[in-house]
Amino acid sequence: MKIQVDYFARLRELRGLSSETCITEAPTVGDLYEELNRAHGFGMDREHLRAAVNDDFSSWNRSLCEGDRVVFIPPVAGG
Amino acid sequence: MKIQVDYFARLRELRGLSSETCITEAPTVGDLYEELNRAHGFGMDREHLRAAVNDDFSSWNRSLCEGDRVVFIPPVAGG
Amino acid sequence: MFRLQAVPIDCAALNRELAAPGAGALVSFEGRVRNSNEGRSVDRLEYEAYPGLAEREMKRILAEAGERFPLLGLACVHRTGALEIGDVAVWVGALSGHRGEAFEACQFVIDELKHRVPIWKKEHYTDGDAEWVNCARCAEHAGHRHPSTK
Amino acid sequence: MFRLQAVPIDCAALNRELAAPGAGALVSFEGRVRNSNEGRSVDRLEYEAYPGLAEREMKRILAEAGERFPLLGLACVHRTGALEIGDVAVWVGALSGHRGEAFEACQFVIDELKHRVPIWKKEHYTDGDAEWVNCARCAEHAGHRHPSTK
Repeated sequence: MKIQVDYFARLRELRGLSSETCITEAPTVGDLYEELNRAHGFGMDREHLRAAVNDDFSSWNRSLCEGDRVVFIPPVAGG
Repeated sequence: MKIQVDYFARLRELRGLSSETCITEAPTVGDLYEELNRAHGFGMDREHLRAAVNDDFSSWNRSLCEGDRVVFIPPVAGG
Repeated sequence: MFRLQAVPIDCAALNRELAAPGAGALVSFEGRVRNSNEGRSVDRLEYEAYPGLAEREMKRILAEAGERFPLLGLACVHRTGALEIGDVAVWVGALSGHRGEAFEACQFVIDELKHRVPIWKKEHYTDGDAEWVNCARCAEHAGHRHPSTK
Repeated sequence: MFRLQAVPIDCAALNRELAAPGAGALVSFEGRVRNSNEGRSVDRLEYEAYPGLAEREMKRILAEAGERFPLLGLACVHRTGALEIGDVAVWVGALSGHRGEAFEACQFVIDELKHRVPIWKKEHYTDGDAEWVNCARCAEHAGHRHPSTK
């Protein structure tokens, strides 16, 4: 399954890129994060992040679908 | 005793002038108001007004002194 | 800083002047002339101030705000004279490190101003009538409580 | 109205655009870049947004404010990119008939924005260090709680 993952802010810097296409068998958004975290060592616990799929917030246990665009959202600091 | 009385807003319109010099024997600010109210019929009860003497708020029972500048303040509505 | 002025209030310039390197928040309030008040259609307004006491009392209000809230700047300007619908009657700006105190200080100043500062507003209605705000009711009320003195 | 923009925010124009004949109160908030944060001396900032979701979430916040408060206008603009000390990072304006609801709505929008909208701030300190705000602590915290996963 192909999933697009976009990175922002600290995760973008840690990953060293803004976007990538992942080939994954992760069944859920949370599983995908754990897979990427194991691969790249973000050092950020999931409980401090939020997930978004296709430009809206998502639960961690949402099932992934081919072509989904996923973002992991570090603690925000707008304003 | 000569007292200057300045009028603003509704009291200015009711009195028909902005300022006058009163020759009065009224011992206090409150007595002066009652005297002027009897003379001109402002129709405004003292409890809805505040008094000022020499550009600061005053109690009604303040003693008047020669040359004092007195203002009776209708309910304010700034802003 | 407080001033009364008979010319339009330049809110943009006033907001710009409130600046400090440690400031993270500017909260500003513009009180504008509404086209209606308590169900009556308003055509225009007149503001009249008692300058000596208005300035003194506003300085006290600004000083009180400065004691209550850690501010980096606080200012207020009030119009006098004839105003049209949409004109700015009063501007308040509060500058601080963090937003909470800027919101509180700005609201404190405008609330206190409305209660304490000797400025009066005469509303001219579209039906041709005109009235000093707060004052008609006060006179009625006085009459109601003490009919013998009317 | 909400927008993200990489160019300076013209607060004066935005305040002027918020107008209605029934409006008696405009409360506006400018979030500016402070020269210090949590005891560290700040040199400049960078803001980064996730535009698709930032816009969607801000529209929800503005709609929620519109349900809670009787408003005549409500708008917000947030900067992205590099900002210097004193620059406006975010502007919120709330227009209403009376001041109470304008203060509440303005504060509601900026409070919710700070908690919910995917915008991030990287502080560059005068000592040459730089950090994504909220995130260093979060990573430390995560490490502290789960040292084996570090």
